[in-house]
Amino acid sequence: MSDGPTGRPDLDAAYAALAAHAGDAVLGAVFAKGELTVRLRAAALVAAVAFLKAERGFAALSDMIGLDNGPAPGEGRARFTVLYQLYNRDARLRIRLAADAEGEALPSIVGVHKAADWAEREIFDMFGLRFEGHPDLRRIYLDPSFEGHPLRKDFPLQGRG
Amino acid sequence: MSKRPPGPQPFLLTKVDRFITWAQKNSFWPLGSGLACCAIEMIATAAGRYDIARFGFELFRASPRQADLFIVAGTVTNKMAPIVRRLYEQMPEPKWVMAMGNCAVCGGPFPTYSVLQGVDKVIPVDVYVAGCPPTPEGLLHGLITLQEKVAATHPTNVMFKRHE
Amino acid sequence: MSAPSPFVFEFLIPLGKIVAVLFYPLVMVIVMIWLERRVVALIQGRLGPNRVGFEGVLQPIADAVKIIFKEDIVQRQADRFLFNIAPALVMFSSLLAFCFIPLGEPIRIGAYELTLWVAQSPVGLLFVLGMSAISVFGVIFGGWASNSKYPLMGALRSVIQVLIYEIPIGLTVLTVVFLARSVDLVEIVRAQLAGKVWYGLLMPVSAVVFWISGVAETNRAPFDLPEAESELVAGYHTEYSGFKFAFFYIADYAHMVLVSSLVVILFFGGWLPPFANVPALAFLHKVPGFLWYLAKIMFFLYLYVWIRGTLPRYRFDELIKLAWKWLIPLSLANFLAVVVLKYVL
Amino acid sequence: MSFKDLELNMGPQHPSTHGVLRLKVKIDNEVILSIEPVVGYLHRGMEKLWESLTYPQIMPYTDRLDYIGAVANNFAYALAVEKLAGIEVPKRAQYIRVVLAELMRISSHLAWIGFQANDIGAVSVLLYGFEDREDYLDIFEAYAGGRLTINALRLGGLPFDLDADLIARIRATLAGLPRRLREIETLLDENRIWKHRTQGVGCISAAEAVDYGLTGPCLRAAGIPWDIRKDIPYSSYEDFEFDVPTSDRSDVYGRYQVRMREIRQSARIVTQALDRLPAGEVLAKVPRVLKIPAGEVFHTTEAPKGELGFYIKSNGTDKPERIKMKSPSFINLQSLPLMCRGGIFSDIVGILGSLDIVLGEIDK
Repeated sequence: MSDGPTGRPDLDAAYAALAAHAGDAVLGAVFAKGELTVRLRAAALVAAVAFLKAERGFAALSDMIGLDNGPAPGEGRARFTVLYQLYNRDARLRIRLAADAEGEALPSIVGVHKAADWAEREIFDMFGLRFEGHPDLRRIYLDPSFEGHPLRKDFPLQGRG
Repeated sequence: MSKRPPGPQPFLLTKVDRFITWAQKNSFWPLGSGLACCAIEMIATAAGRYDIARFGFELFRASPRQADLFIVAGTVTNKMAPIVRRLYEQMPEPKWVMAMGNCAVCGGPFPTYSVLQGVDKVIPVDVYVAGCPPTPEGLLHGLITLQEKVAATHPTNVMFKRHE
Repeated sequence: MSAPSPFVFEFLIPLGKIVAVLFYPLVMVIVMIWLERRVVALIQGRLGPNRVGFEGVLQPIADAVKIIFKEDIVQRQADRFLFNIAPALVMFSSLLAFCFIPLGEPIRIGAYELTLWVAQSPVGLLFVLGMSAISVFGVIFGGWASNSKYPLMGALRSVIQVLIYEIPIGLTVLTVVFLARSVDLVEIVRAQLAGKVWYGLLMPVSAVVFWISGVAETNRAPFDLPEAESELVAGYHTEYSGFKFAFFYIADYAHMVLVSSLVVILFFGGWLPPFANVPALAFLHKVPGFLWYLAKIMFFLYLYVWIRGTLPRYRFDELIKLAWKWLIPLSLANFLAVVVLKYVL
Repeated sequence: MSFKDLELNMGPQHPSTHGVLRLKVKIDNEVILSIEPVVGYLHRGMEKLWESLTYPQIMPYTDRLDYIGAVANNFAYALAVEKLAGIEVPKRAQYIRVVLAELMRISSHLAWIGFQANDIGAVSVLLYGFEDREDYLDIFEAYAGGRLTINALRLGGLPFDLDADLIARIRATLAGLPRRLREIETLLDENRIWKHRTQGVGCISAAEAVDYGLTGPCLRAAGIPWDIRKDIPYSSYEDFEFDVPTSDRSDVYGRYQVRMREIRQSARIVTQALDRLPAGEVLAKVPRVLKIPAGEVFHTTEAPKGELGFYIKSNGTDKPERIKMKSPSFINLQSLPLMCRGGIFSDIVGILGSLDIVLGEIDK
């Protein structure tokens, strides 16, 4: 039994290494339903993802998930959060990183994971989050003439107009 | 099709009409265009079990210029609608359109910002086939209904401009 | 009974034959389209057209009538003159070649000898090959005049393909000409009777190379790259509609009938029955030569359909490799071997 | 006339783009210079729509994501919701779900082999594949009443039990499978043209495959034996014996081999599951109005196309706060430009076919 947040030695070791690497950029960790979520400062995101890929074997990006916490998310909370699902296939580990967007922008991780290319474009399209450093940030699903970002909570289901 | 001319149809033209519509209704060449789920059922209709070829409709043309029938098989999104419209315009007259599946009929289960609520908002539709997706039997039934519709037309009216 | 006037011999009969030559390929095309759709369907475990007329035989007629009454679109950016002339060029060059295709020995009616060909020329074979090569102009005119990318690519592919495969065709035809000592199609068949053996059995390599190249020349599967549907939409006739498209479509099939006829005449004894020189099988001569000829070309037409129902499509570079690395060296070696053997034996 | 830098637009209406995908292709004569997929022509706004629906209402919509493998979507969604709500699915239902999912995998792969062969020009195989697939659609029709989008699963289990008749029918269908597969393989395996068109075409290295996030048969064809059914088992997959077929070819032919072998492994799993089918209920007790306390979950499964997952965030009501679908085709399609580099124009259709994409789940 490990005394880390998850109680699983391998996952705890990964978390401990990440915490040591990122230092005070780690804002917290939650373990629920067998999944570890590590909340990071946006500024430290790219370094953390690269560290996990290079040192801890989290070589595969499974998915990127955009979240809208509502137009008025409350004190101390950013409106948009992006989750990163990472895999370590050899150890069969999954880890989820969470980063709040400051000023509707986040650093891009395309330089680390190629798979993030379209995923970031999708989040840009759906939420209007900009990814700094993305080589080609355009809408992916909707027409360039489309106005608004549909997955924002204040966007009506049937569109405007 | 045009309005019916006043008075009865001349005998000879009726015969010619019947001959032309016989050819037309037995030789729909569909445009090989699939949009979503319904396209899979459309292909299944062309396969051995249902064999759309029995009616002579198996020549799915890749080019709209050579097609007679546009089977709109699937959800038409707002992004796709201009292309559907252009495909329709590229087809030569006489041409027919079938809206296959609930999405093409009325938007189906997707009342959202990106889905066109029925393909008849951009192109005229001759036959609607409901279902999500319609079974191959449903598609064949739609085609046979369209055959009946074509058989009742008078192509010579258009040719000789016999309408007011 | 008085003898018919020269007017009949000099004018009416040739006119009749010309009409027949126009209709014979068209009838064959209709048969071929029906055959193809039914046979491919059977290969694929389906039934194929069987509703229009008895077993669907009227299906091609319905298609033809329908297509006559379709709108004819010439899009604005097209070169009108070339766009209009291309289908006619393709259609008539392949129909014209049929003038020189002999269907059988002349039939005697009284004093008059009715020949089963429109024209016999000492250079008939060259004319037929030339005509079939001219149709490629129609293809490139059509592709270019459409002023659209897919047709242009289809046309270019077609030209390259036809030009390359002309070489093995020429080389294999040479072996036949060499043995028959004639370029006249009628004489070539007669030479096979006199030589007691079909050239296809004597020179199987020639026959096979000619057939493969012939399939490639007609742009049929597995060499159907110019109209490869999954890549180029409909190839060089993408922009054609209505009757002009029908011309391309019919010419395609007429070309197949032509290539099959050539294979039969050059390599499989034309109208001759099998084993024409074996006395025990002399009764086979009772069947009219025309029917033998028809049966043979039907076999090759069936082969076309069979191949189409079975094989995937070649890629463009593989297609060119096949010609340069296999067919051309093979036909060259074959030609040299025929020459050497002829003089040694 | 120069063909340098000709820009071609394939789609969204094109015979071989598997729906409404658009490819912007730049070619130099027949050689591909660059290629850019454009998606979104089938974007139906499902994720937005789901936020206004209750959890059970969402289930039928998942059918319409990957419409060739509908049960796989139901499966992934049901598992994610059950994990979030803490619903225990009865063992019998877990087994039957495996049976249905594996039958769907077979039918999806059969449709795939048809499309792939059709793209390369072997039209007959398309019709063989679809003819064989009909047998599986019959099973689904007998089970749930639909052919394509069948809504076969419920949250907490299954709507119907498998009866003896249907089990016998499944066994009979599977008994005929090896012969059907051999028929297709006779046409393709040793076919010179097929080999020319598939071998050495659309290569991607194992490292690139991981970097681009490939999953499913495409990843396994690159030599990486990653199969979630085996590595992170769900729904009692750990009870069954099966191999994870891989190939070190990593080209179109390799993907073809992997999928053909997977069909056989799926048949093996189904047979085992039917042999050991436990007795019991098939539907757990689930409240009629399912309210899930606030929380989040990400659950992935091995769908026919690759790793299919659902992220669900609940907020204590009967409607989800956010659902994100991780669609395998979306990620796999990204690697198309990489696989096509230096290739020939005709290769595009073959490579695109080998990725086995479905626009329904790419565009959502």
